[in-house]
Amino acid sequence: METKYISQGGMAQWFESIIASGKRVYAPVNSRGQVDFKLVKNLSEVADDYIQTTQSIKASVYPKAEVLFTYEKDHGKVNLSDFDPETIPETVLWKVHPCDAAGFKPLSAIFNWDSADKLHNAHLVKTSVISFSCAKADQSCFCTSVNGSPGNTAGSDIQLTVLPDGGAIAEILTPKGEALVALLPPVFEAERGDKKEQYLVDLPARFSLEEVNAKLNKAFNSTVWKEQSERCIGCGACAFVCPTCACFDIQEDVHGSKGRRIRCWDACGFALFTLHTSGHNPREHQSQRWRQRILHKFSYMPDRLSVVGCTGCGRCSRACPVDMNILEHITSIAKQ
Amino acid sequence: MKKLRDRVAALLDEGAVSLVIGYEEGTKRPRPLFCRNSESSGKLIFDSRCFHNLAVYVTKKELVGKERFAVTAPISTLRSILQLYVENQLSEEKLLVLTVDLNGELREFVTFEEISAYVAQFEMKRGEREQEILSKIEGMTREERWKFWMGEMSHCFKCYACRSACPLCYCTKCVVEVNRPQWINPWPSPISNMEWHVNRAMHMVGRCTACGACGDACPVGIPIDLITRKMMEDLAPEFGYIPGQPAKQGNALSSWKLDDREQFIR
Amino acid sequence: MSKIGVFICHCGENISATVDVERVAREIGGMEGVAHAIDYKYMCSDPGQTFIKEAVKKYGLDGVVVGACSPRMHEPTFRRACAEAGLNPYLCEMANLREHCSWVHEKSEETTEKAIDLVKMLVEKVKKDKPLESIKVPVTKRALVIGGGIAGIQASLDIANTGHKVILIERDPSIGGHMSQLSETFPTLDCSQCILTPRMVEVAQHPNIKLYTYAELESLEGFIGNFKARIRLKAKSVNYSTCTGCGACIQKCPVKKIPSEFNAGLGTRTAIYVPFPQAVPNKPVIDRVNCNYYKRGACKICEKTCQVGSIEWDKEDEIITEEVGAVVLATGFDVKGTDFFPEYGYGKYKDVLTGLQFERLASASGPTFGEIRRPSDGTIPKKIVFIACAGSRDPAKGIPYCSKICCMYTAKHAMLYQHKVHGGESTVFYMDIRAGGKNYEEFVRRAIEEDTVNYVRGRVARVYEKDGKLIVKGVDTLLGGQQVEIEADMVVLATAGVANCGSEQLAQKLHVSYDPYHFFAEAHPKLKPVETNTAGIFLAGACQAPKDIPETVGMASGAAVKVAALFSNDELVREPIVAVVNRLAPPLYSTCVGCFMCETACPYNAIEHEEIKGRDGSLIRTIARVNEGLCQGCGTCVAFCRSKSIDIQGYTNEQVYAEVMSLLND
Amino acid sequence: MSEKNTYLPYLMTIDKVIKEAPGVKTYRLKFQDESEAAAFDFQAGQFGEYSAFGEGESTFCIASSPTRKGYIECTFRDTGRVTSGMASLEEGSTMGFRGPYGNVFPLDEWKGKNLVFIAGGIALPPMRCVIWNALDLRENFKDITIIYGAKSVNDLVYKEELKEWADRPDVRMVTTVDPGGQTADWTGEVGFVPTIVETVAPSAENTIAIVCGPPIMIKFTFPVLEKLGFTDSQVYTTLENRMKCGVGKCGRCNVGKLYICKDGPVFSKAELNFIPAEEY
Amino acid sequence: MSSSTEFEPKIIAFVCNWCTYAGADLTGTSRLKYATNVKIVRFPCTGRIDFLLLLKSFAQGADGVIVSGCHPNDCHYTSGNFHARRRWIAFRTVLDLMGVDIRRIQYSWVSAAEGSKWADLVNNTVADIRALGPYAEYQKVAEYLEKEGFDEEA
Repeated sequence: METKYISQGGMAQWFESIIASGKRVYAPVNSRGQVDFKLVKNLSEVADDYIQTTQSIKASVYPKAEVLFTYEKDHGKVNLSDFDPETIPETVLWKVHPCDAAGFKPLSAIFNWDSADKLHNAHLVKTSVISFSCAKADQSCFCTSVNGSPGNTAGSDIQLTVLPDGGAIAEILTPKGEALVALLPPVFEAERGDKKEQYLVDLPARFSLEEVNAKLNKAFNSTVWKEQSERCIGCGACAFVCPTCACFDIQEDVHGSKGRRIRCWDACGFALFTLHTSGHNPREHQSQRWRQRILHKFSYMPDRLSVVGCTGCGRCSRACPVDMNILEHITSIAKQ
Repeated sequence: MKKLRDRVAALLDEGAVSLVIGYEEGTKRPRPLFCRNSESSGKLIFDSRCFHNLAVYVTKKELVGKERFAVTAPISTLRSILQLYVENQLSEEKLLVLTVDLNGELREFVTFEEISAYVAQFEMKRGEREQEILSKIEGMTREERWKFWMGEMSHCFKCYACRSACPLCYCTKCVVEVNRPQWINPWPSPISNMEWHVNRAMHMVGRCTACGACGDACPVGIPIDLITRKMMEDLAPEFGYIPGQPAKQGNALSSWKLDDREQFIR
Repeated sequence: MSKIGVFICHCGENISATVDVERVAREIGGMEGVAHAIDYKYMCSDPGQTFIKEAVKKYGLDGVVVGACSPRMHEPTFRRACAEAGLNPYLCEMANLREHCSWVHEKSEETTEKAIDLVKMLVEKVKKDKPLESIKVPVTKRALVIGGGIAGIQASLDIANTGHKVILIERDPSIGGHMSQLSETFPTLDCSQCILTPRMVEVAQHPNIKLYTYAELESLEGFIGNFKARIRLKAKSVNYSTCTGCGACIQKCPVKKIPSEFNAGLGTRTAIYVPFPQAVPNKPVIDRVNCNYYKRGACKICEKTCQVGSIEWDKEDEIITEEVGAVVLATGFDVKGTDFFPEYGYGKYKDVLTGLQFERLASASGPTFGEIRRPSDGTIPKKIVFIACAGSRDPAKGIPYCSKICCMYTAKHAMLYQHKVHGGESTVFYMDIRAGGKNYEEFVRRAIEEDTVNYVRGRVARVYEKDGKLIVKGVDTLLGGQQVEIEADMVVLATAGVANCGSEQLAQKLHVSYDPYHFFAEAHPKLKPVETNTAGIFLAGACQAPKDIPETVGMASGAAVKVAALFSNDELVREPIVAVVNRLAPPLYSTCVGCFMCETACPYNAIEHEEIKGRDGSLIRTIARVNEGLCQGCGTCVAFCRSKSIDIQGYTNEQVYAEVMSLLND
Repeated sequence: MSEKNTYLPYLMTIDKVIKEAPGVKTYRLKFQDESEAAAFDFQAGQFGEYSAFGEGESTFCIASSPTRKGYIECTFRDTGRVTSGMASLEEGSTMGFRGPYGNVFPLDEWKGKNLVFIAGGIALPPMRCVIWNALDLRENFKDITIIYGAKSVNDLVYKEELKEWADRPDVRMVTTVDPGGQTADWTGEVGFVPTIVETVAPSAENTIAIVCGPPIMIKFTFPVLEKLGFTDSQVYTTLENRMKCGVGKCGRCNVGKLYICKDGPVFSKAELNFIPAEEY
Repeated sequence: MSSSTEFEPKIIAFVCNWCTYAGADLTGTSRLKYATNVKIVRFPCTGRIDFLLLLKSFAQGADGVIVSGCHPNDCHYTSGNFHARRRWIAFRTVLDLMGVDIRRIQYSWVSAAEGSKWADLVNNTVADIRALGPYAEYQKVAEYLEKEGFDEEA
């Protein structure tokens, strides 16, 4: 790991050289009143004044819908064509928040539990993350409560901390980061001794993970789930904006004799998610589904995958149509 | 507000109802509140910021249980409740409806007719946002509309917040979950997203009360409520119904007139 | 379904001339799931059918597609062949290669390719076919006939004579209807009562007919073969089992000035009365509205008169329930009164009559014993004017239709007048003379030529009274619109025939549809004139539209045959093309959410409410259920159901979806 | 990192179709690729994801015994889109298979013990695998008792094999149908499975009981076994939950912390005590 | 895009059994010729025709669609066509709002006696759709799957 300084102008040149390298660059863009990651060509397209993109960067390594393989039926025989990792282009994610970059770890933990997930891993290999540390936060942010911080470098290949002069501290964290630097090495100047912490938003932790985990270990039969979930309407907004939610469905897309098997996003909050063909539904009620969501992230994942399933990005709270505020709910569980 | 809180507290204390669905202050704006005892009635609020259509909860059996319950209903919720009555989803014995009228007076309704009469005083008008976007769309050529909506549809990731927020989407198995045949592909793609929204709009003909809950719920900001609203605006005069004031039986698509328009039929 | 046999027919050269049938069979033979595909010169011939039957057995086929002519032609043929070979007939489908392909396209590559597509489409459909069983509904072999006019009488007798029980209900105290009011009938001028009365008596005496007069239908539930009719027997206040019909009470009744309905208001009757001398049953009822006792609590003269003590003052309406398998509606029609015509004096002028009133004047049993006399002063009119199309064919009056019988009876009236009043002058104002029917035109010509009735083509603008005369002002359009003015002694309006009062309510009780004029609607204007769209309910006579006696009788017999045909089997076998609401194991029960919007859309009232109850009897949910007896299989509910909880057998969502997809893929 | 795509199925040929009961069929599937066949191995209790190409995947246990090499079998009921698509296939058609997934019945641990198999309805297939496995290694076990019940005679699956087991001198076979489900020539028992278990009363001494069936049957059979003296660690069952991936990722099948696809589907009753019953 | 003279549109006709299907039979019996582009799918009644089927047709590559049934008051089931007519009015409204090219859906009443009307309807519709060209605008989007994960710029 190496720390450098990059000036505002240098940053612009470097950005251009990344574009020129032929890699696809996705960055937050403000359009239709929302900021979200979009394919960009110019730095000027990148949004400035916002707290958080509506959606996380999850889709870059776990697309909303992705072809697992294709097949063709031919008089009772079937020919398969496997997913080809080579079809995935080199991608750079620009201006990622640390809480988003941190989401790659839990996501990969899920996908690679025991058996490796070829598709997810192929995306990971081709994706480089240039994160920007956070100088701002809002009331939904709580990364510091879930092992993160506004300057957390986990998951990032390079992290930039923007300085008052428009330049930035550049932490080059991984070989992929180094490769990006190598596109235009001269703009990376020697570091000037800027203190990164000074430029980060101050976000005190709101609860202790250990405390939450301990409480949750005994909370399966608690009434809290019913109380908290009463107003939940059972949509998938929280899951779909979440950087770590990985529940998926496998579906078939058929056109005559040709077909493809598709993996697409699903959500544990949907009423029919666990419905058996027999009509029995182990998670019949919204309270059970809410419990699953919370326990999965804050209890099962830490226990089984050694990683918390939440990065504190606060997106679910912002996206929820009925103000199911995860910070409020977790805090109240911790305090119980 | 005090009158409302007192009345709710009394209703719960007397055991007249076992639950009152209302609003409390939320982290960003008022949010739904479920009062099961008189203490929690102190959190109740009721003002113009109370936007959620609480009628979405009244069909959830696990929530409302078997006993009588009450809901504090702004006008949009009242309209949806009427429609739910028409669709045999509510019984007058089970539901008490509370609202605060324009003079700040607490009103209580038990019957369909009472609500219907009250609702009739209110006109359904486009708000500023609706006016702005709809007039933009109305000014577009067909090709531009296609481009506009495909752009919007490409953002939809099928979280179905629109469906979940809509009081009239109470089916236990939605058509998108039907897989024999798989009418609408379950993964998000611009066409299947559009198919879903067209389907929803068709299912809402004569039923939608333009409460805007679907559009408000959409996390990616697609103005989906305007699809059903525009349909309602265009079709209500043609089919001869007053939006939000349903007839007690049937709806616009379950009935017809001998002289319905047919110039488009060759 | 995946051992499908495909049989391509050449239809001689009808198909093979433009379609390469061998190629069709070859290509289809390579389709997934097709076990056997051949082509043959005539699939519908015996050898052709044998090919199918043998293949079903040899290959263990679980689906058959015949690419031949239109399924509207030979679907039953091939389904029967499959059934004979042991394959459920509903697993056989036809691809229409003749009417929809070979006959409408030139010989070409495209034509053959289209043929292949059409067969493929049906192969994909067959894959989703499910074996279906015909629907069997038990039949209660007893008919209810509503209305005791000539239509109801004829229908009842015809049904009864096939050996089935009939329940005939009549609103009035006697059967007979309008026909009993008529004097003579066109075009033969035979006496109406003379030909009707024997029929009425036959009804009363027929062992298979149970007659309820003074009775009305209260409600009808159920469906074809299985109706439950609740009938209100209005209190007659007279015990018919003891009453001898001596008529003494009628003689003594002090209330004598009640306008007689039978005489269309031209005569009077008493409060206890028999409507007319030949009434069946010929026993009186008390008209409680006009009876002194019921009005004021005192009188009871009839009771004192009655030798057998048959008067029952406290008798109440009785409701009885009858189970029937079919219903014939024969409630007839009514005519507009003279008060409907402001231009003809609002009914104020006593000598402006309706045609029906004129019938009573001309009738030997009428108030004037058959002499044509003015109601106002009893004189014999020297000049009489008949106005045809009074109300009919007049959209401004809300009656745009032709009442059909008026041209003929007006000619008859004029003729009768000329026969009865020697030297009398009669004029008929008409729009067109509609005399279609056996001997009808001749009859009208006779009136004009032999009986010198003056026919004036034109409308009458006004009738007003002046010095005891009725001034009729009209135009003669054949004389270029020349004004015509006649000083008449009597004016007879051929007022429009309209639906009987209460027909709308009755239609709603029976769930049959009615037209904008409240006449009951037939199921199909051409091919199902006596059926209604509610299976098991049939129409006879003028309740469907105005019609004359022979037509009414013919229709009544037609309805009777429909009933008899229905009763000829113990069970009703129907094509299983009906809608079905899905059922799932608990706790789901069904995906139906019970919004019952389908109920409001169904043209046949086939959607019922089914209550799902828990073990403790508590109501869990109410969901829709389709009554297979009522469902006709249109599928409107299927397309209407938001959650896709209803499907229609034979055209299921999976089937039609597979068909459409097969046409578009690759 | 392995280059294998977890979701890519083996291509299998339907080698044999057996119609078991109305709507229930058993398919014998053979690998189309010899090398895949050679490399493939599984143990009793494991399951897989079966593809009907054009319809999707469905989860079933492997119903054949691992001792019978060269093929796998699955038994399924035509209930949904995938199973209906499967049902429409014929001998010679191609299917897909991913697996084996999940844990196994600890047959090695059961050596020298008596085995009691208790199954109901369509839940015999998971049992059939372990029954044949035990019978093929008959010398490893002492007494073997099989109690199998279905709603009606018509609903009994593996009718030929039931006969075969009944005819074996080294197996105690009890078949039963629910009251009202018997036919005129039915010679087996009539009664619900738990009742029959109570009547048959297998000794708990040195015995393992394996119970598979609908939840209601399991619910009533467990107390009977307890009464007969079976401890929780002597009783095994298999659980089913809805699955998509089969490999612990899709998020559906977990019961509390445990994933049926990875920690199951085989659970001892002792293990079940630690997971919330409401989630399966 | 191929030139319009070469373009052979794919058109599906959704027709009711009692009027239009029979009418098309009459076209055949009368040996009237029409274009091969249209393929008929039979329904019991226009009331049965699901709007989703029309929409799915376009997604699967249809360039045009014909929907035809009994004339008003002629419906075998009395009112199925009236229900259908309302549904089409609503459907056209939403499709037009979405910018779908509603000229590609041709509604018609063809009775069992109108064999020549059916031939004309098919030929005219084929000509109309041919003039409009392939519905590439729709089909292009229909083929799109969220492969890249993020929204591409339009």
